[in-house]
Amino acid sequence: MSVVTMTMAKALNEGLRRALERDPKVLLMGEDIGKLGGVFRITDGLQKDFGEDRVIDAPLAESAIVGTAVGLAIRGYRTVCEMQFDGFVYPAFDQIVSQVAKLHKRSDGAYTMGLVIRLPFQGGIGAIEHHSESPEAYFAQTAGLRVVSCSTPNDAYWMIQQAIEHDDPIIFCEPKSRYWEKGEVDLDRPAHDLFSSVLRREGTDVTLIGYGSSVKTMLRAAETAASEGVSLEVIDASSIAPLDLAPMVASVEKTGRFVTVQEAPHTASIGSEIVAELTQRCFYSLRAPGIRVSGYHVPYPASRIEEDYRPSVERILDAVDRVMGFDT
Amino acid sequence: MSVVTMTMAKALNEGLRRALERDPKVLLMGEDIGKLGGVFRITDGLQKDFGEDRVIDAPLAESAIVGTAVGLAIRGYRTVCEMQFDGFVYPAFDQIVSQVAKLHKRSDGAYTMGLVIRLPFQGGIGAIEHHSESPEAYFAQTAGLRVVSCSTPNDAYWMIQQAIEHDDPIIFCEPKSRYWEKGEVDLDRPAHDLFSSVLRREGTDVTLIGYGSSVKTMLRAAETAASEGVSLEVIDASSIAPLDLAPMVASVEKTGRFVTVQEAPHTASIGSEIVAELTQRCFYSLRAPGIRVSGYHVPYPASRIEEDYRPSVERILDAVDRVMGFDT
Amino acid sequence: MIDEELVQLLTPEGERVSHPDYTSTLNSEEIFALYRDMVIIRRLCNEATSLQRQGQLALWAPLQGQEAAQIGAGRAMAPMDFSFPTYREHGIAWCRGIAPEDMLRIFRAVTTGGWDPQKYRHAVPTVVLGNQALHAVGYAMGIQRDGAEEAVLALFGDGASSQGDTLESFVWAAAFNAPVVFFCQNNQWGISTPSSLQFKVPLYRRAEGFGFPGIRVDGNDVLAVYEVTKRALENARVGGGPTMIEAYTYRMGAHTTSDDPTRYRVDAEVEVWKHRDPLARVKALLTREYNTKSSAFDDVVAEAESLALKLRVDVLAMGRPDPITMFENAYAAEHPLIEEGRREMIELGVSAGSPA
Amino acid sequence: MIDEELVQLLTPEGERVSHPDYTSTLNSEEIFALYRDMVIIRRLCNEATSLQRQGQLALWAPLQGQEAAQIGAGRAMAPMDFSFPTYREHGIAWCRGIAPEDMLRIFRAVTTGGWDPQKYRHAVPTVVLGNQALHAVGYAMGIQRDGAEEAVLALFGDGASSQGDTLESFVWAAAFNAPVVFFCQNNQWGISTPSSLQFKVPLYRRAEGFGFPGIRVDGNDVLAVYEVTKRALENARVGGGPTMIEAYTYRMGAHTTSDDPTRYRVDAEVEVWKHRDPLARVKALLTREYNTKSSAFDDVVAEAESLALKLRVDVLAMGRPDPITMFENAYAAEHPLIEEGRREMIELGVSAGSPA
Ligand SMILES: Cc1ncc(C[n+]2csc(CCOP(=O)(O)OP(=O)(O)O)c2C)c(N)n1
Ligand SMILES: Cc1ncc(C[n+]2csc(CCOP(=O)(O)OP(=O)(O)O)c2C)c(N)n1
Ligand SMILES: [Mg+2]
Ligand SMILES: [Mg+2]
Repeated sequence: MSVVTMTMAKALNEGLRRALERDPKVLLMGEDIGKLGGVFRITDGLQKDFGEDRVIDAPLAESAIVGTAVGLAIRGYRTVCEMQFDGFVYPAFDQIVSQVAKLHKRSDGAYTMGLVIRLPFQGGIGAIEHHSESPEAYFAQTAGLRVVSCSTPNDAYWMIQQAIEHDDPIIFCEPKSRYWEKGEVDLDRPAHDLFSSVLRREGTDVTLIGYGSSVKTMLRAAETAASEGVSLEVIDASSIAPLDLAPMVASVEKTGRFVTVQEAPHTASIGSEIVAELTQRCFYSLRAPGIRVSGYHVPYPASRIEEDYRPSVERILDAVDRVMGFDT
Repeated sequence: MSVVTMTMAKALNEGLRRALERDPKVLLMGEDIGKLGGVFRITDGLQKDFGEDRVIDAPLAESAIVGTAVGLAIRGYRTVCEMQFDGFVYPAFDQIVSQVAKLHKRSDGAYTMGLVIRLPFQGGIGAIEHHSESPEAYFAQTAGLRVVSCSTPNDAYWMIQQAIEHDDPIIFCEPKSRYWEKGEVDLDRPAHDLFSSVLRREGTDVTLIGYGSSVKTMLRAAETAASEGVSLEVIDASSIAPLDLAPMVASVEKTGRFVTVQEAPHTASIGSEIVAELTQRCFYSLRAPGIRVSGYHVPYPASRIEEDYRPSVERILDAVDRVMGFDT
Repeated sequence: MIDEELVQLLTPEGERVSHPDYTSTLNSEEIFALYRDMVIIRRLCNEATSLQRQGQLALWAPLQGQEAAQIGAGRAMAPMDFSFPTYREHGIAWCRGIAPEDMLRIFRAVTTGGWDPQKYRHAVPTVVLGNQALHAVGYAMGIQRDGAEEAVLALFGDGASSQGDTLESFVWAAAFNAPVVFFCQNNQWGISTPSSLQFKVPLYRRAEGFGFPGIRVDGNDVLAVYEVTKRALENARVGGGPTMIEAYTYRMGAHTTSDDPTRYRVDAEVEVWKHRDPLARVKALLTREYNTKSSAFDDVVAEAESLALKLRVDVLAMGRPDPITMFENAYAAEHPLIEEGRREMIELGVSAGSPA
Repeated sequence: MIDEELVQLLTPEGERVSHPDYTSTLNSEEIFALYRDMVIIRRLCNEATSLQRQGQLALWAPLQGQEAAQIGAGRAMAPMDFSFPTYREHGIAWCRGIAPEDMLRIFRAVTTGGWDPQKYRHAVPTVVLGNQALHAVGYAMGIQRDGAEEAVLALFGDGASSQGDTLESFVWAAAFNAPVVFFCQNNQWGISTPSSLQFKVPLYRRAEGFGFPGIRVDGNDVLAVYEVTKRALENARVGGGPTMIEAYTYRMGAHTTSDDPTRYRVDAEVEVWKHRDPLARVKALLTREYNTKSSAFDDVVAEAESLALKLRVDVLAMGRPDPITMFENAYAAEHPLIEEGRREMIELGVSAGSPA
């Protein structure tokens, strides 16, 4: 077993490299991804090694990046589109929702829309506006799409490769605040299927469910809680759509209580979906309603105060207290 | 009290006329809304009476329709943008999410984004693809926006006027399958505030909650149920975002059971949100989990089979059976 | 003559005219074949309109008036070229070999597809204005990467020319020198919107500002459309980059069967264009220059008639699909919500179960 | 001379050149005033860069090299005109009277706004490329409806010229003959993307294909930029419709303080542009033609220095806002989720409560 330690950014870079090596039909396309290697350096060195025809520096137009990737898919290519930041995916929304999501159906299966849209998402990096958004639920809602998010370097390395190999279009959400955190990567085999929930920590009192940047926050909350004698189970909903509900159900049947965590505001969000599904599936096990810890219902704030917008350990523990106090 | 009977289409037309008469800063803009009067004739005759400067036939570009309406708002105008069909709002998504929703905040309150985006939504008219979509949750999720939907001619007449007068941007969803249904319109005063849930039928066994086209379907389901001795309460969530939860909570505390109904697929939808909120607020009153009746998680199907996609009386009653059988 | 810069090889009266850059390369059989295509597609289109009037189609988007533009362009394509249509390109579809009944499936609302786009090298229709122009450029970028000598025809209307996607596709085609020919049928109207609102100078001139040639062709002159499109496609295939062709034509009928054009345009305009009919001029040429017999024309009419009859029969035979088919091809791989939906539908008993 | 079609009134060496269509109308005081603006904004920009390096700003987008483009355009505006900037238009903001510290608030990440856009008639910055071009056209349509003699300046970069919104804004400006001047600073780069990828022919030519004039001006020549912009705005104000101005210039520094331009461009290119410095040529002109004393130049440097010092003091004084302010102005009217969030935050005790 060959295990190496690297950052999530590097793991994504290596994963992309493997995919480019393995399949000549794999292309990367995006703004500044070639010579510059992307503003987060995720594609660093790849244009140099695979050429300008496979690692394509795009003119500045997101609808065109996705729209031409659709044409390339019809021609048999698998394009990994990089959106420079979450807030810049919206110009491509029409192509994603009306074409990427629907063309497999609309062509009665003749087209394979095996493309990946990489989305550095969520906040926490002290950026200016439009650079810290959480648009995952827009895509999760959309029939025809799949949405996943990595939370560790190992997952990043494997999930990006699995996503590229998959035949359905995938919105690949990368928690940009975790790009520079290191972790072990097993270069031999993936830890799990692409569309999985992953148990990150076992516990008995309350189940925490979240994804992306929130996974680390949940784990820190669990540490703190443990020191106070409260045992939290942590589930990484790394498959945001479809949700892999079975591990969540198993956990909630055990704990009887759960809290969802996300940076997006709560309205019609992934948290809402998890609450709706788990309430239905675990009704008799539930000792308290599921509570959502999320960003507030305001435009993402100036980054000097973003940590009071993003779910914090404190807010998660407050919610844990609430669900634990519910039936007492 | 002057009450007249008219279709929802006519009620919207009359409501728009009142708004144009009342405030010279009100403009209408959209594709084919002038000479043609709109493909649904909602703006019929308005250009003739108010001139081409106030009822603006737009070139064919939705992003430009919304983007210029933003500029007009900065100049002090209140523009009602017509999207020709739900499926054509996505080219404007970027302007709506990044600008319309955020500019009041981003200007520290200096800009008033008092614009209305009219969206003929939902299916049921036998149309081809992209003409029957339910994108309301995309907008409901988005902080900075409000989303409402009318379900009767009276509401249509009043809500469009209230929406135009309101200072926040509003996505105004019109159930196109109900455009041609008649109802009484009270020309003297509105029945309720713009951001209200409306009790449409009283009942005691199960609460049905939906909006737009689903209101009529729910009422028909309630009729059928009544004939079978089951009493359904029907709530029109005509304020989709923000939800007016108090009447729903009151109802569910009474019935102990609820079903949500919508044409959109259930993932991260308005139904999910209602379930999450009501579960939290009515946990001890609930005798069964809330169940969502919705469109399936597929691209809107060919219209010859759309009635098997849209929530039907049968599917609603099936869900009612399920929530009623839950604790027995 | 509508415009000095318009490429025209055949006048409305059927007289040949010379053009400095283009001459017709077609012989009498080939011209007759184009004529036949136009007669047939017009007849089929009329049949579709009447099927719609009789409640057999949900909608129809007639091509009347645009036969020369579509047949000229469609026949200029090589077999390995690929086209990206809107919802009105029945003439192109015909040239690609797609069966008439397949063109009508989407309008009968029994499917969201209709034909196998990969087999016929003709994409499924795009209703969202402008989206397909980017697909065309992307496909063309794939051709470049494959080192193939193929070209792409991107179809759109005068109205769609205002959409961001169409305009971005020009930027991209230029940036990558993509083997794509933009073929805009300027039929003067986008539903009720006159093309004069979409562009203040002739549309074909827009191409130049993006760095590739634009050319305006008499869209009602099948000989001119054929030559202009053929040369542009050939040029694209050998690395010459994109061209934009504006086929200047007219939508003789309603936008769709749901539309009422009397609300926004005057009869006189339609009358003017009647005199520019794309079929009449070719018939005049064939008669005068090649002495084509009237029986040959009669044969084409008869053929069109029988195709129309077959179309009617085929359409009437298209039954309501099993609702369970809505779950097919929503995703390529397994998906829990698809399974859940399918199960629910089967339990509700509205379907006999998945045929698969 | 970079391009024959470039309007230039002052060479990099500070020699006046004549142009068939434009002559400088400015006297020595006015030229000196423009020079002063450029010196000050460059100095302020440098101060901002060093504040960022010292961790006092989250980010900074320097304008070095583009002083003439921005000051020339900004000073060409009439008080009642309105401008729609991107994130780099500090020179325009300066001309509109906005306090330097207000320009930096967004970069210190203490607000998403910064100044009162209605008071200064200068919109809040737009980061999403191209969005503001449509706002500008819409605002101009409002001017038309008000019957006012005002014009709008829509600012964007070479990179943003590829976005659908920018291109749609051209369609709309032409369709409605809107009183808007599109002012594109072609600084040759969009982060690492060379402008040669965004357009294959000079950008200003794109305007013509949309039906209005395009003009390329030496963006490092403040006299030329001033005259060209002034005339275009005047023309717009009296109903002459839109103009697109391409100010040909160069981004001397990094895209932002987060960027490392050595990864994608060569020093030699930067060297070439150093010789085209927008300030040096005006200083040369003032010295040679008007005998401006060196003490006058020294005074400007001193003034800029003290403004920079004040800026530093002001920025350092900007504390972290009370988190509760995130709930202000999210909506104009009451909203239950705002109330809920505010309450939760107060209960969590992270805020002293709403100041309002
Ligand atoms: C993005 C989008 N907006 C609006 C529509 C509604 N619509 C359908 S066809 C049409 C007019 C298109 O005109 P044009 O491009 O000239 O094509 P034509 O119908 O004349 O062939 C409109 C506005 C649409 N299909 N897509
Ligand atoms: C829609 C969108 N996509 C991507 C970005 C990221 N981005 C910020 S600036 C920039 C380059 C813009 O170049 P240009 O328009 O030439 O302006 P300049 O920075 O040179 O002033 C990019 C790609 C963005 N802000 N908006
Ligand atoms: Mg047209
Ligand atoms: Mg630039």
